[in-house]
Amino acid sequence: MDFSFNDEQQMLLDSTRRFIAERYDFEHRNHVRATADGWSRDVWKQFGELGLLAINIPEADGGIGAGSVGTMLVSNAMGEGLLLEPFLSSAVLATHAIVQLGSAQQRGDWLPALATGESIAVLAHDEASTRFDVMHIETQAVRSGDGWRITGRKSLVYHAPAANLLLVSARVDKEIGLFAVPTDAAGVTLLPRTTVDEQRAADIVLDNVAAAASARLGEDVREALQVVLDQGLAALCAEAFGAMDRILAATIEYSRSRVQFGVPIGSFQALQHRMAEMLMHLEQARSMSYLATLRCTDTDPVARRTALSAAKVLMGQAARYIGQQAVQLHGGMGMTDELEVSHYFKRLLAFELRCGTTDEHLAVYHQQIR
Amino acid sequence: MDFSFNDEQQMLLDSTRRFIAERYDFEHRNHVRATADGWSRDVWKQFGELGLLAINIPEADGGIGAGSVGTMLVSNAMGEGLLLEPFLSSAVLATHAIVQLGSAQQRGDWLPALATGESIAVLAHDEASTRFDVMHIETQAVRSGDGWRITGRKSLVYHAPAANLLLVSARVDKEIGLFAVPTDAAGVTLLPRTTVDEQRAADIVLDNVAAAASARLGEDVREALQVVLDQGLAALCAEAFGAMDRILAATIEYSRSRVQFGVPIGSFQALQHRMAEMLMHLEQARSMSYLATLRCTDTDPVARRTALSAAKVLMGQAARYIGQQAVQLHGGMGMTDELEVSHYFKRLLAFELRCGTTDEHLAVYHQQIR
Amino acid sequence: MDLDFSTVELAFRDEVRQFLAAELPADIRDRIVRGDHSHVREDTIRWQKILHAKGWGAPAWPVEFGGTGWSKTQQYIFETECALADAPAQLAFGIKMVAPVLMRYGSTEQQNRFLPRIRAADDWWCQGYSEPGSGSDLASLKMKAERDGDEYVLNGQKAWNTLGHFADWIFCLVRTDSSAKPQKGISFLLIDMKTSGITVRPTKLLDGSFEVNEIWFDNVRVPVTNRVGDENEGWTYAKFLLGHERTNIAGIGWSKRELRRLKSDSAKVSKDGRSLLEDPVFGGRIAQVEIELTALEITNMRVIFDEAAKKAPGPEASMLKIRGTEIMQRISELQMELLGASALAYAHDSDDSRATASYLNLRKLTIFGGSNEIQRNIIAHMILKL
Amino acid sequence: MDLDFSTVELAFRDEVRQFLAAELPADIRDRIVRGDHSHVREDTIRWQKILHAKGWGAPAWPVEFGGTGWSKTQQYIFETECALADAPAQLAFGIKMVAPVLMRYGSTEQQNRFLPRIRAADDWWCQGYSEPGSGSDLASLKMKAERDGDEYVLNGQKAWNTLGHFADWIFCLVRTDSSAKPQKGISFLLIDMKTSGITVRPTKLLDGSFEVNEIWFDNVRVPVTNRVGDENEGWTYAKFLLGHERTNIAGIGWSKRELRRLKSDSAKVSKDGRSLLEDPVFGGRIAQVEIELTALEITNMRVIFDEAAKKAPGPEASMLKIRGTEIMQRISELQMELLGASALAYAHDSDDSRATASYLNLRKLTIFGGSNEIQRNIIAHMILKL
Repeated sequence: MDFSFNDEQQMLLDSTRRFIAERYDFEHRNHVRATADGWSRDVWKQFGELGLLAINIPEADGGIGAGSVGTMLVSNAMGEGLLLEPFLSSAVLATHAIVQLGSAQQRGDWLPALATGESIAVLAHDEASTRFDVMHIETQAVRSGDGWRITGRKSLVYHAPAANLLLVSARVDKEIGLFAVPTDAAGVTLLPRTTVDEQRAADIVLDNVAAAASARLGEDVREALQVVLDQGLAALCAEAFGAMDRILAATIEYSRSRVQFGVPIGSFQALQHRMAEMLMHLEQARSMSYLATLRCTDTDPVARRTALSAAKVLMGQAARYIGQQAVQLHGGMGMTDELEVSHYFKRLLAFELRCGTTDEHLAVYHQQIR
Repeated sequence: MDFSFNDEQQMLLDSTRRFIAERYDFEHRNHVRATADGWSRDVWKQFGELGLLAINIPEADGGIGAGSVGTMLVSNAMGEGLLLEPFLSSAVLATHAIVQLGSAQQRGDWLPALATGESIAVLAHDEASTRFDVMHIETQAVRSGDGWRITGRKSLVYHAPAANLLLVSARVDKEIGLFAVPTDAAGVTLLPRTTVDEQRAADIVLDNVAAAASARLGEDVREALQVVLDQGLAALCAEAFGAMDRILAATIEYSRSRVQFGVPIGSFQALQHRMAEMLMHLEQARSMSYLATLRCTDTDPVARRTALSAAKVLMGQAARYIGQQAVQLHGGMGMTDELEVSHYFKRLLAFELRCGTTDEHLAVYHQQIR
Repeated sequence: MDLDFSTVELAFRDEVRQFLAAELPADIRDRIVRGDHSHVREDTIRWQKILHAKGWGAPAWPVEFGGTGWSKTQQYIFETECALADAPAQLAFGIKMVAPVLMRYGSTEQQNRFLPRIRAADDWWCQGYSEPGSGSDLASLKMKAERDGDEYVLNGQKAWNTLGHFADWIFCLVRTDSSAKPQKGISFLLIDMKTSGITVRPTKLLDGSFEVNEIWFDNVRVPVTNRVGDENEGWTYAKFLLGHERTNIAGIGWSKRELRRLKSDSAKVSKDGRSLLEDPVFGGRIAQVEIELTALEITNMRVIFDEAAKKAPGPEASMLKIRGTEIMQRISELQMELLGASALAYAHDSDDSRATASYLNLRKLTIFGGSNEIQRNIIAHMILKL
Repeated sequence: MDLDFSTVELAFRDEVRQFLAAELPADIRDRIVRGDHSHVREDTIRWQKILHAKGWGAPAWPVEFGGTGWSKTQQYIFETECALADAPAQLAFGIKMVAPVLMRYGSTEQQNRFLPRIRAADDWWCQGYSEPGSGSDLASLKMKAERDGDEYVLNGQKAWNTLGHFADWIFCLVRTDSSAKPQKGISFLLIDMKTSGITVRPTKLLDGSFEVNEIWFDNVRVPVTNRVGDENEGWTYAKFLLGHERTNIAGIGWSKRELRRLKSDSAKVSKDGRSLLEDPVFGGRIAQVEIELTALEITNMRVIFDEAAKKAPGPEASMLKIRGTEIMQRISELQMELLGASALAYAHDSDDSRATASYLNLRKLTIFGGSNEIQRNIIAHMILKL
């Protein structure tokens, strides 16, 4: 039992935080989200230089291999800063998929460019049909000569507009296959969307898209893909924890400075008890973020799935309570676009809905324990 | 739309309250519950003299016919005083059953003695099997000569030890029949129980109990029995409302007089908001008690069932919140047998569990609206 | 005791329904259904003029001022039916807020000048109460009005002004005596929004909408004749108004309409071979909120019944505000949860985002109009006497 | 970072499990399982003597006082395993409360006299802190101790004294100086319960049980040598003790055991062709509380880890107390709800009533030991600095 971080981990956290503090304050973020892309290529490049995009690439593949704890800490910082770049999408989800499913050739082809940030990949898995069964996809890949033809529709893939490479899951008979498809391949249409947490995404229509035999990663990826999704979920939890931590701090700070009836509103007992409750949600959420991080690579699928689902349920509920109360305690100011609080609130709302909602994960958890 | 009571109704409430204030204070109640019977025959006799036991007997049958509003108001007062007598069991449930299902002969035979209090009847319906389906009983009545033989087991019939007459529901082929059985009939065994709200009850074992043909009330009573149970539920809701009203008043009073840190604890905002929340539960509960009262005789079964189940759900939740918070706000004193608060708390707990729990009624309600 | 509407009231309800079916323009209704706020000003005015033509422009006003003479119950039926029919809400600031103050405390001249134009939707009114430093603690407001001959000269700032960017007139609380206790020294002024020195800056809200404004007053000159009642007695009028703001505070009509929508939408989403409406967990939550709404509807009618007897709104309205807004927020949560991950895609002016936009926007319900914390204080102090 | 116990810790856990399997008397275990409190005194003493014989009588004490030298984690494992095995709880008043005070502030003579007898269960200790007028506001306590030569003369009343009707000794906070500020002027005394002038009156609780007492002191004479530390400095020792009372405050072991029972019991109740454990609504609630317990277990381990680093319990323990007691109460609610109407029949000493008795009795958890409201104040003031 050890809740400390080693020196490398602490350094990763500190350096990411320092970068964000220096280069990505709230004003800069407002600027970034107003750009056409909605994220910063410049920041992305610097992430590459700092090595942040290589933390999920094993040292053997030329990466840093910081493990799930390293990813947690970097994600914490990203959540604290409400960053808009495709870190989770490309440097966690897609990178894990390639590392774990790719052949030596594929890893060699794609990982170096992902590590520098030259290349951005996203995992295109979710569909309308995956809501209550995350592996129930309808996109199909059929053999065509040596290769494949893929047809289907993927829902709201975060950062797809930024990506040059899509990792598309598709049914191959009764198996699930994963295929690398360039975003500009013929038959690929991106329908851009903005998300409620101000990130860029797209629905992706695949109309008889050709993929070479070499574009397929692994064989039946059902089990492995679930591991990748769980690793992504752990990182998402860590990101959400960073946002929760900051929105509570902002609320406490606001309650100390906002004066009504001649006293700071933080002196009212009803609000004090509310903030105490928020803190308890936060600390329980921190515990579950740790659990998600340390179990997302567990080889026992039941231990892994129950841990991840438990984390998503508890943290989703914490996100809702903390987010709603933060807005409430900020009063009218909490309703405005002007303060950070509403942006944290929306990030936490997106967290609730992403990668399986609270309800969906509670059902998964219940299924495992009964 | 009219939320006022007419003069007769107001008088019924006032006189019942006056009687209880004068004859049934908390000290007297403690005395009564310590007696062997656990309720007072003396008080019961006076109820008869006051006419309270005749309010559910139509004028045509020699009663008062005060209707469901009258029953609500008397039940309110009974709940306020935490009375231990079989008013709900005999003067509401059993009386309604006889009035609505009995022949002229049966009504003439039984109602006069119920009205004076000489006779006490209880409805023996619930069984272990009725939990998730209130009409799923397993007690059977089989023909035997001109009459019947009844075998089965009834669960926790409130006030059965006080009754001289049992109204027993039993399956007759695919119908449900209702049979009047004297408590001292051969084959009837009462297993006495005390309830969590300090009332007396019994499990009833019926072992081949003989009942004459004339002992059967009505034919297939499935529909009519549901109406009777709903009328009983409305009265139970009214009783619970009386208890909620008093436990909140006691809590507010306590918070005004209990001094800690040099001030009354009622001056602490966190506790003030808690009591405001209790009041809202109380007022919502009052509305639902009205709804239950005014719909329990509705001829549209769906309107009746949804109203009654909705009332039980909301009032059960109100009972839990108000009861738990009342104990909490009384601190250690709330845990003792000495103050009234714990006895109200237990009455409200029993309310949650009686006549279908909150969960069971929410499922019934959901079934109706979906 | 009777929970049901009388035959007369039922006939009235039918009349309102028929009127709505015949007169509510389809394009307006359609925008309400889709949650499209792009034509709020035009739609509100058009609908108010239709109501006015029918003689229903100001339901709660006394007949002598052009009101309907309806009972409180009829007013409740009218508002609920309008909401259920997806009609736009009438603009409260004129009809429900400044008008009762004018009728009670205004001069005959003020009444003649302003009331007919409010009823006919000729003037759009807004409210200037809150300031950046005075939200829950309204009496601490600082905006100054200094007497200069027949005029007041106003300097200061108002905040959380709803829909003032459309307004012709604003009623303001201003400080005319800084030496007195906070509640003393406040006056109630009527101000033409075209007066020079007024700057309106819309505040962008978290859902991307623009509903509220900051308003700056820089040496704005207002005739003393535009003061309602006595100088320094504005707090009395403000409290009177806050009491009247409470009509329909529980939002029963809105909640019934949106709950109906939630049920019909959830019946279309399938999970494990049955709909989410039938699902024990999700459907159970719908059942729960429907039960709470049923209770609140009766509680609301009880308050109406009591008010009709006592002739004045009491602190019970705080309960309606708290429970009503909780239920509205709960319904909006369930509408969003119904969508699952689909709620993630967001554009505040898109039909698809209606549920998410509503969830975001309705966070305001427990903050504005006297936060729910303030309402709980009111209950504790005024009802529980703590 | 590592969430798992080390190999050494796992081996220790196995050792504890083996010990419990071999040494916990079946009849004692059986009474715990059935919720039978009729032999609390004998069972607690018998079990303590077994632990003492093994050398585990006082796990948290330093080795020089006869403790085990276990790490905080080992202590946690020990307590959790004991609870999971349905062992009786060790009596906290001696081992966890007065003993740390004696070790820190007591004289060598006091240590030698009392500590071995505590460990060996030769003395049953109880606590005299609260008074009828001093619950949450402990510092307002009034019980007087007046110096008379080598003795104090005590007059006053203590309340909410847990299990004092079994006690040989009581440690009391008494007022030795009424002129000082409330926190000053309090002294910490050790009192033989056989001293003349002490009257113990058990308080009947709402579940029918007798756990707590009122104790009257009528000219009770206590040697000055039974005072711990300095006169008028008792508040310092009391605060130190309150900090130490927090071990196992979250009740993880109890909750895990009772949740296990809830799951196995609910798997046996059938509804609509499946068990209540499988039921989406009821089973979903079990899942929910299990998730919260999982989180609290980790939070508890984090606090233990931090304490081991800082060497002192902090205000974080307030969080463990609040969430821990909420979870315990929630589990007891679900156990009662599982029974449905069967929970109505009640006799506080009957096996059938275990769930209902537990529900009733556990209302105390959020009241005693520093109410959850007081804990929230502590969090607001000490952690959030509000």
